[in-house]
Amino acid sequence: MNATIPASALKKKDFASDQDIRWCPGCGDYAILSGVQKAMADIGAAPHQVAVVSGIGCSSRFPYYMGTYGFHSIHGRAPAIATGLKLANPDLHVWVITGDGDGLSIGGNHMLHALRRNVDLNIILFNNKIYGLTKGQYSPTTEVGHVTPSSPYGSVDLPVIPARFALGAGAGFVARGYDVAKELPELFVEAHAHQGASFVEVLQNCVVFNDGTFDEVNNKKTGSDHRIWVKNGEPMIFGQNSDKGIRVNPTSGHLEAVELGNGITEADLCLHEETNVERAWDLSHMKTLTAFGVLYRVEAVAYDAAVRQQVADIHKKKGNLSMEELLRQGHTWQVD
Amino acid sequence: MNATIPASALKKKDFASDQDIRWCPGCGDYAILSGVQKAMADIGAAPHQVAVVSGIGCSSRFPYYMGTYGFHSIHGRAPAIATGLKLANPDLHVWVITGDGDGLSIGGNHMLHALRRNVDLNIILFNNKIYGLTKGQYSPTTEVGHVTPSSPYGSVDLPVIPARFALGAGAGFVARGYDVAKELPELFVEAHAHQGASFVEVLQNCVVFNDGTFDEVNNKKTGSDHRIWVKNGEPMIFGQNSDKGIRVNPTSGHLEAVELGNGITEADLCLHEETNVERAWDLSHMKTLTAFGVLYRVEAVAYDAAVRQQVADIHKKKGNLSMEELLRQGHTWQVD
Amino acid sequence: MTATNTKGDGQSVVREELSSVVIRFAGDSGDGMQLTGSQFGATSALMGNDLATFPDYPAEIRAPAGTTYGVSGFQVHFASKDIRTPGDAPDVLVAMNPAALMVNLAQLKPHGVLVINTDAFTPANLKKAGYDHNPLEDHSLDAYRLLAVDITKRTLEAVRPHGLSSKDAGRCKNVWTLGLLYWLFDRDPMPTTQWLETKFRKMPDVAAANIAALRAGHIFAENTAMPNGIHPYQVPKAELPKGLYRSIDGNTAAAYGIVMGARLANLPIMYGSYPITPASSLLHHLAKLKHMDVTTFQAEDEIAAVCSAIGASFGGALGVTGTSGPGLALKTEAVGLAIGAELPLVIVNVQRGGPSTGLPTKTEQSDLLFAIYGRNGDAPLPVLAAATPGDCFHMAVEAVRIATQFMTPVILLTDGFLANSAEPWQIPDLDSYEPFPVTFQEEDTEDFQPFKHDANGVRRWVKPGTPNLMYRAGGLEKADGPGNISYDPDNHQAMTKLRANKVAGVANTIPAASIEQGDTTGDLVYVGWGSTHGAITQAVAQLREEGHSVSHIHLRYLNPLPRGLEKLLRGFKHVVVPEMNNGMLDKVLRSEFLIDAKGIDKVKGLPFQIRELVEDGRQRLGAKPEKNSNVVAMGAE
Amino acid sequence: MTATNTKGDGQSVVREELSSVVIRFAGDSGDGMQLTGSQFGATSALMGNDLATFPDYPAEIRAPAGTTYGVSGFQVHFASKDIRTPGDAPDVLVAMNPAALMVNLAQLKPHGVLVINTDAFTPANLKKAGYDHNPLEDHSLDAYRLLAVDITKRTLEAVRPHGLSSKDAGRCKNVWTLGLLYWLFDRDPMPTTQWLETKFRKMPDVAAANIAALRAGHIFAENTAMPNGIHPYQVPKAELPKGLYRSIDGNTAAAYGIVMGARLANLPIMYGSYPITPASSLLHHLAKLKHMDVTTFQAEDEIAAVCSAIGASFGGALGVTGTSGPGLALKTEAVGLAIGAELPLVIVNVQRGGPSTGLPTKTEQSDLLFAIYGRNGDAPLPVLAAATPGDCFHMAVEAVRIATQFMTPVILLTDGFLANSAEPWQIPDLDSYEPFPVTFQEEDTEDFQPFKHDANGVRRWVKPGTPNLMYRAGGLEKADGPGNISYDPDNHQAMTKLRANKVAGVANTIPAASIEQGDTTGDLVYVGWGSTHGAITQAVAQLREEGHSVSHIHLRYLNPLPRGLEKLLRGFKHVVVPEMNNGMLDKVLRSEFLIDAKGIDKVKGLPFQIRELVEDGRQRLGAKPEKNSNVVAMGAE
Ligand SMILES: Cc1ncc(C[n+]2csc(CCOP(=O)(O)OP(=O)(O)O)c2C)c(N)n1
Ligand SMILES: Cc1ncc(C[n+]2csc(CCOP(=O)(O)OP(=O)(O)O)c2C)c(N)n1
Ligand code: SF4
Ligand code: SF4
Ligand SMILES: [Mg+2]
Ligand SMILES: [Mg+2]
Repeated sequence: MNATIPASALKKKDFASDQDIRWCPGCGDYAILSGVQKAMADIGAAPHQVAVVSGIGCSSRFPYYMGTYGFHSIHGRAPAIATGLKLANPDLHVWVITGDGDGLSIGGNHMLHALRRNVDLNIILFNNKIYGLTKGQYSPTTEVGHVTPSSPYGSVDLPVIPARFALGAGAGFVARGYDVAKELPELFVEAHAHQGASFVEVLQNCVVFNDGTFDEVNNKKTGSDHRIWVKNGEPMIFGQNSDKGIRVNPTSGHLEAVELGNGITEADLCLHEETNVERAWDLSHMKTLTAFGVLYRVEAVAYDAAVRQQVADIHKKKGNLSMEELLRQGHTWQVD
Repeated sequence: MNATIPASALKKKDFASDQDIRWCPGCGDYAILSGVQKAMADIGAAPHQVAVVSGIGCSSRFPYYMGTYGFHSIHGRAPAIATGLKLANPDLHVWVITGDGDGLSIGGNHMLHALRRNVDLNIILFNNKIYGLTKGQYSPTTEVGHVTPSSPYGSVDLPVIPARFALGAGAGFVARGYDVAKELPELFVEAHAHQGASFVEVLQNCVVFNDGTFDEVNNKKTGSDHRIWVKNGEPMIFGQNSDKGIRVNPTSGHLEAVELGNGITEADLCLHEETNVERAWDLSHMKTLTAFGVLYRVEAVAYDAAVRQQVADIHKKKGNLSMEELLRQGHTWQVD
Repeated sequence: MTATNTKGDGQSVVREELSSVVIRFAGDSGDGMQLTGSQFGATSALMGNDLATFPDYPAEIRAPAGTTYGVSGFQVHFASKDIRTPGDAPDVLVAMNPAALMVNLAQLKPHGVLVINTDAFTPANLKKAGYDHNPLEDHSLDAYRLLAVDITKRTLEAVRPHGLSSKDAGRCKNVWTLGLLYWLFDRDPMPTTQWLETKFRKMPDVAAANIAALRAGHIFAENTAMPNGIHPYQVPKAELPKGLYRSIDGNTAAAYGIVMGARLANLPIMYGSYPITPASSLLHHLAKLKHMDVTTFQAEDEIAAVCSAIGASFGGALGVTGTSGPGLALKTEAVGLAIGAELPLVIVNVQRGGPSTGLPTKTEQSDLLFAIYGRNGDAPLPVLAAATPGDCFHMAVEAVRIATQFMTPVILLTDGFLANSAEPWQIPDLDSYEPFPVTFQEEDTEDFQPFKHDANGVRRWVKPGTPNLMYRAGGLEKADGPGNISYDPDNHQAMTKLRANKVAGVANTIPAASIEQGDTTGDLVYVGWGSTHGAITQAVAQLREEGHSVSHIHLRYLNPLPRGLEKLLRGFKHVVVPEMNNGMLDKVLRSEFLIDAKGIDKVKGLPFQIRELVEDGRQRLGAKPEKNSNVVAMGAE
Repeated sequence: MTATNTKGDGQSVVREELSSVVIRFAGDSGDGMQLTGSQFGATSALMGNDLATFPDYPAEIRAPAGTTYGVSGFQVHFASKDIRTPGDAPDVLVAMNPAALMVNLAQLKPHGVLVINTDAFTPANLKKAGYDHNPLEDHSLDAYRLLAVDITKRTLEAVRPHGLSSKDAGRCKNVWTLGLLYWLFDRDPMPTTQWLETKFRKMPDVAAANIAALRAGHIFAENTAMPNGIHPYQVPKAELPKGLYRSIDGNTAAAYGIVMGARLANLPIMYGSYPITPASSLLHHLAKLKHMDVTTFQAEDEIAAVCSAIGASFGGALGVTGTSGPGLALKTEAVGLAIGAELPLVIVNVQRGGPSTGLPTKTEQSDLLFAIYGRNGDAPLPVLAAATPGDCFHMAVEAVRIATQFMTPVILLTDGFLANSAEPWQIPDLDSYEPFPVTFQEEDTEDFQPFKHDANGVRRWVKPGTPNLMYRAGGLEKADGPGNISYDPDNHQAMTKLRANKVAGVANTIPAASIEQGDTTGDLVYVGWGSTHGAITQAVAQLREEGHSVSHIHLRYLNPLPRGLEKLLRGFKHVVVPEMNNGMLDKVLRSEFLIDAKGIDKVKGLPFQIRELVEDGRQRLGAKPEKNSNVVAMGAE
């Protein structure tokens, strides 16, 4: 547990509902659920102060398993529903759970606008690169060539990179994790701490329809050669033997993964600057490597806070207006 | 006219329809219409080989004024309609005309997916930072604080940067122009030449509801101090007196605008590399300066071409299948 | 009747007294006709006339000058008697250019007054409007009382001292014309003068120029000998019920009604909407009321708009959304979610011409069946409709009441005509409204069940944030009571019936069906809903005066229908439904009651005219249509 | 009747001959029941039986093992006689675990055969299923003929040589069970063996293990003395009309019908869709047919899906989209555009339980009124419905014909039951279909008008790319003829009527209303549509056998209704509409004909049972329900 997180009397199980979990045995969703519950206990907000809003998909069944308030809504619309919820009930901690289909296919537009408006939502996108609930069609994050029921000869659609999409949308907090990573709860705690929209992509294994897609990065043995967990201000080193790192390519000025040795030393590596949007852009999609952790974080006023501030200002300036006054505004005349 | 464009017997007026134009006098849309018509004449495809698809908005009335095939569809859906059209009728040159509301508010999702799939469409987004046709409400590109009928106390929504959105979506061609720029037709010609989705944002003045928003960059006198037209491989110099330029900030590694002199010489400026997506990211949103021209261009197979290729491959591999054969596939049995 | 007052030169003016006048202002989209018409209307309301207005403008912001499709019109009907419609045909037509004349002349009453800006009758403009000859010169207007004035020139002269650009100066010609008509109809120019001062507060030159133009038009009329047949008129105050009045249009009334409803329910409002003609001004009005517990959210599209409202309702606020046809189409799926999750939601649908984008600025009633049946699955909800601009206030309160008391989405139908037209409205006694405060469930009972239903099939509303009542809502079928996902066949049937019965039960809380005008039995009943109210009322009155046995029922609740309707309908030989669509309510009545209801379908983007219904009535009831009824022009001796 | 064949040990087996058997396979979502059931069905079809199947599974991919809500079922009805439904109640229940028994036992016929995997009856599983006692031990199953086998153990033994993981080995138990039932009902294991070989082509171990399991189950049955009351059965071939047959489900048939329609229209297909249960397999089937002029586009959502199809139709291809309720909701706005732009478009809507997300894997007919009325504005379109899985082929052809010949969107309604259930289908004589090739306008006539309408109100289709015919389409109202934007009131009325009349005119091209079974007049007529066909047919047959005057009308065209329907309906004292919704077609008939049609509304996510309708008929017609009808279990002596 991160030292900055307040100790809390709440336990993981306080955030579990009484409903049986209906995911397939072995699904990556279980680990994420557990991570969220742990994070919530660490955050220390009581279950009744939390609402979890989702769309439709295997991942979106999430709210049923949480002992908090929850809304399992319709396909793709969770960010819009959550925005209304947050505006109406600003003290709630609002989480959005979505999938690569729910959040980036049908729901891409609401995602874009929740992010650019910077609504104070904690958005977790379960990316299994497949439509689970409808039995395995390719999704907008599926790699080209993937054979699925709807692409019997291989998909020809170029995939979207969720983190890049989020950056392009102007998101102020962009992070990435994977289902079984021990760092996951901490990532959620960070997302929660951020004022405004937090976008966390979690790579998630669908054992039934897309088993092993993320094996390269989360394989117990070799995974650490293909992933890096970045931390603000710390040097970007990775690899089973901490023998690899990220530096600025001296010619292009952009980030690249390198092996230490052959004249490249730790001093050549760069420190992760999480407030640097251009760096985050580079990090979000590297050739041989997947970056995890908080890729980008910048402070800005949350949309809902700005809305409330405006209401407060107008109240202050104009006072309350009664219904009678409202109806009598402007020209009126008396008929006797 | 760019020397690489074939001379053509077609004239601008061959691309005009017989319909009266119904935009407000002085609207920036007129100049863009003229630019498109000129570009089409330069491109040299006959009017019947061209289709223009739009959504709803002042800008989306565009197809009525073109002597080509046209479809003035419904709000936000032009990229989806155009995708179907291109798949069904691949020889057509398909243009999409949209506005900041049509293309980025209600239509953001279709825009995202047309771009990431890389459908061979030439998309022109008229950005007047306002909803014109519905009489002046703020749009997703409107600056914070703008007072409009729907934001009587000033808008609190953070705007989206269209070019960054397009890059985040994975677009392979991202360009920017403004309504009265003489370079506009050339930009459209380039967009057309690009295989796959081309995204061209055109800053457009709405004289009625948002007059002068782009004055800083397109002001006849001082505009050139605030805008740069970039060209691949050429140094990034700008300013009334060509006394300013863009260089790589030696510390951050990212682009910044500088004044020449004080030890900074032309040699310090960088050349525009249009295939460099990270550079394009930087260029797309600079602090004191707006970049115009082709910000980013990279070749990739167009979606529709990939679809056709797959069909051809399957045809080749499996031959034609007759209806009779289809119905008799698998187990059948005879009842006598 | 006549009356007198004083002319500018001290001579007394003899004014002919009229009981009602219809003026249509018509000109280019850029000519400011909407402003001119609404000022005339507002002034007439303030002067105590009964009033109805009808703006009719193209979908373009400013279509090219001089074209017929760029013509913008605004009709004002003001009277000393009770009127309900903007008038079938204008007594006075103001045509600011040839196109305006071309489009509108046919509707002017025979011998009507025609005010024309001769400066605009240039060869170019005549050609654009499709005239081969100048109608001012070829005697084609001889049948009318023509007041041809070089308005542009006189305006430019009048505003010259204020140093406006010639473009801006020319723009004042509408106000000059208004001044002329103010004198002609004895209107007080003061309110408009004040209004101009406020509007152009930040541009004092423009304000001064406009006020000068207004005065100049007024003075011109005062000092000019009017052509034959035109003389000053006067329309005395109407005898309206006592009380405090204001002028109101339907969207303002609906916006204020929502606020009123929320106050009665003791809830804050979250209005999520996406701009669309003719509903946008609901958003504009509510956005100004941030100091009245109103949050507005301009969403990225209609789906997000309705979803944000649903999210707000889930959160314990009153979620409201407003739109028009194409937007309602997009909200369809989400409305089903609100039904399934049993959450309150108010949807105001300001109908416009369809299908598809259709006629965005024109009025229609063609979303009725869509509102009632337009969702996947068995997904019933209450549908209400307002009958007049002012009635939008009351029906919006009703929509809020039903939504919150029955935990259901409610669709309130208005239309472009109601939305844009104004009428004098007696400000209601707010104390006469019974409050219906929402009490959220707060007690942590041991057997707490979020989807437990009371005798009316209504569940309790729980506000997230309440300790110990954490629950999950959703769109999958829920077990009656606990609300967990249930695929149980019997439960689904029970829940389907429960949802249907809940909506049907709304009928117990609304007024029983009643006759609006006429006897409770007879030969013919016109059954209307929505904005046809005025035309039907007036037509029925006229038919009854002619001795016909005709009555009027006006439905404000379309689903469920009010109790007792069938019995009432069976009291009439003919049941006829005039609608601005291709036949919708008649379908509902036929199916519901097996009564042979017939439709009168007008799908022209325009409201009914009184005479259309009067003629229909006469035909059905066998009387010969009276000749030349309704065609005696104002002041025609 | 009995028949003989040879047992494994050379002894001859006496098989009891049955005319029809209903088997329900039930187990965990992960137990492969859908596969088992459909193999049994396919084999029975191949062996010449008449067949109907009914898969019934939860919305979760693999709900937690052992829970009641995770139970997946598949019912197979196979017979030597004409059957039309998957059977009211199973004669044989295969329960792979306690939860499957718990959920399904109540439906098993008295004295029915119960095949149970005893290995799954562990204390943990019993508890999960809600059993206090083990029903295998407490005599609660004594009323049934129990065949309790340790299936898991025997499967593991059988597949051991093939070296599978124990998880994979365990998965073969469904195939073992299939082997057992194959012997019991005299099914040929060969087709399944071949099918396994193909399916697991790339995993030869798995293929071999499954085949071993199938054999082992078969051998077990052959060599084991069956418990009292169970003996081998035989169901002879059915007397089907001569011809070549295959087994087909509704989605396959609809997909193929679309392809057939497109061939008759001489058009390529662009199928734009977004996956949704139970419509997704339309996309899967069509995606495989890239070599048949089919392009498929998996869109980002349903709006993009329908829009891509509209774009394709604008481009001169046949635009088709398929979906289910929530998706249809999202397509609403765009369908209006296709109506306004007068473009062909085929929309297949595979109905499922609503409202909202509802019951995604269950069947329902509750989108009927939505399909007919669910669009903003006056936006009529033809609505068709398929009655059986095979009929989906024919009605899809019809949808294509009407869409292309009338330049209109068409909605074809099917449902989850049709989509998923299979029947033996006589491959139609394709030459019997009259081609209806589309001829695009190509001549450059001087007075070319893209929206000029022929006598049927149909415009010519112009394919972009054609020289000199450049035109603009759109959703704003168009001038009749040139198609330019028109705000003209009379034009709008004329266009509205034209659109309505065009759709009404479709009635002239469809078969007149007819009686499906029974006399043309009588006491009672059941009017059905869609997948209720089988149950109504069988119920009417039974009621008629009992001497009742009952007939059956089945509507395949819901809008417009077929000619002559009113006259037919008036020939019956009672008009009754059984529907899997809360009452929809009855509303349409009432409104259309003022006939007092009554509904039988079943909203349980399940098809009608024959006996439900038989009982309804008896009640309405006054006869006492026969005792114990339909409850004599298979082979019960
Ligand atoms: C409007 C609508 N369209 C389609 C569907 C069908 N549908 C349900 S979930 C889903 C995809 C889910 O994919 P994803 O979000 O990646 O979730 P996963 O199941 O992979 O966790 C689809 C297409 C639906 N329920 N509603
Ligand atoms: C479904 C739907 N929602 C809303 C509208 C109303 N509407 C028409 S145009 C428009 C905004 C247009 O803005 P933009 O795309 O920026 O075009 P502009 O008029 O500024 O060129 C809106 C909201 C509509 N026609 N359809
Ligand atoms: S289908 Fe895939 S994503 Fe869905 S529950 Fe099963 S394993 Fe998880
Ligand atoms: S409203 Fe603005 S964008 Fe629209 S036509 Fe007028 S000036 Fe152009
Ligand atoms: Mg997924
Ligand atoms: Mg705009």
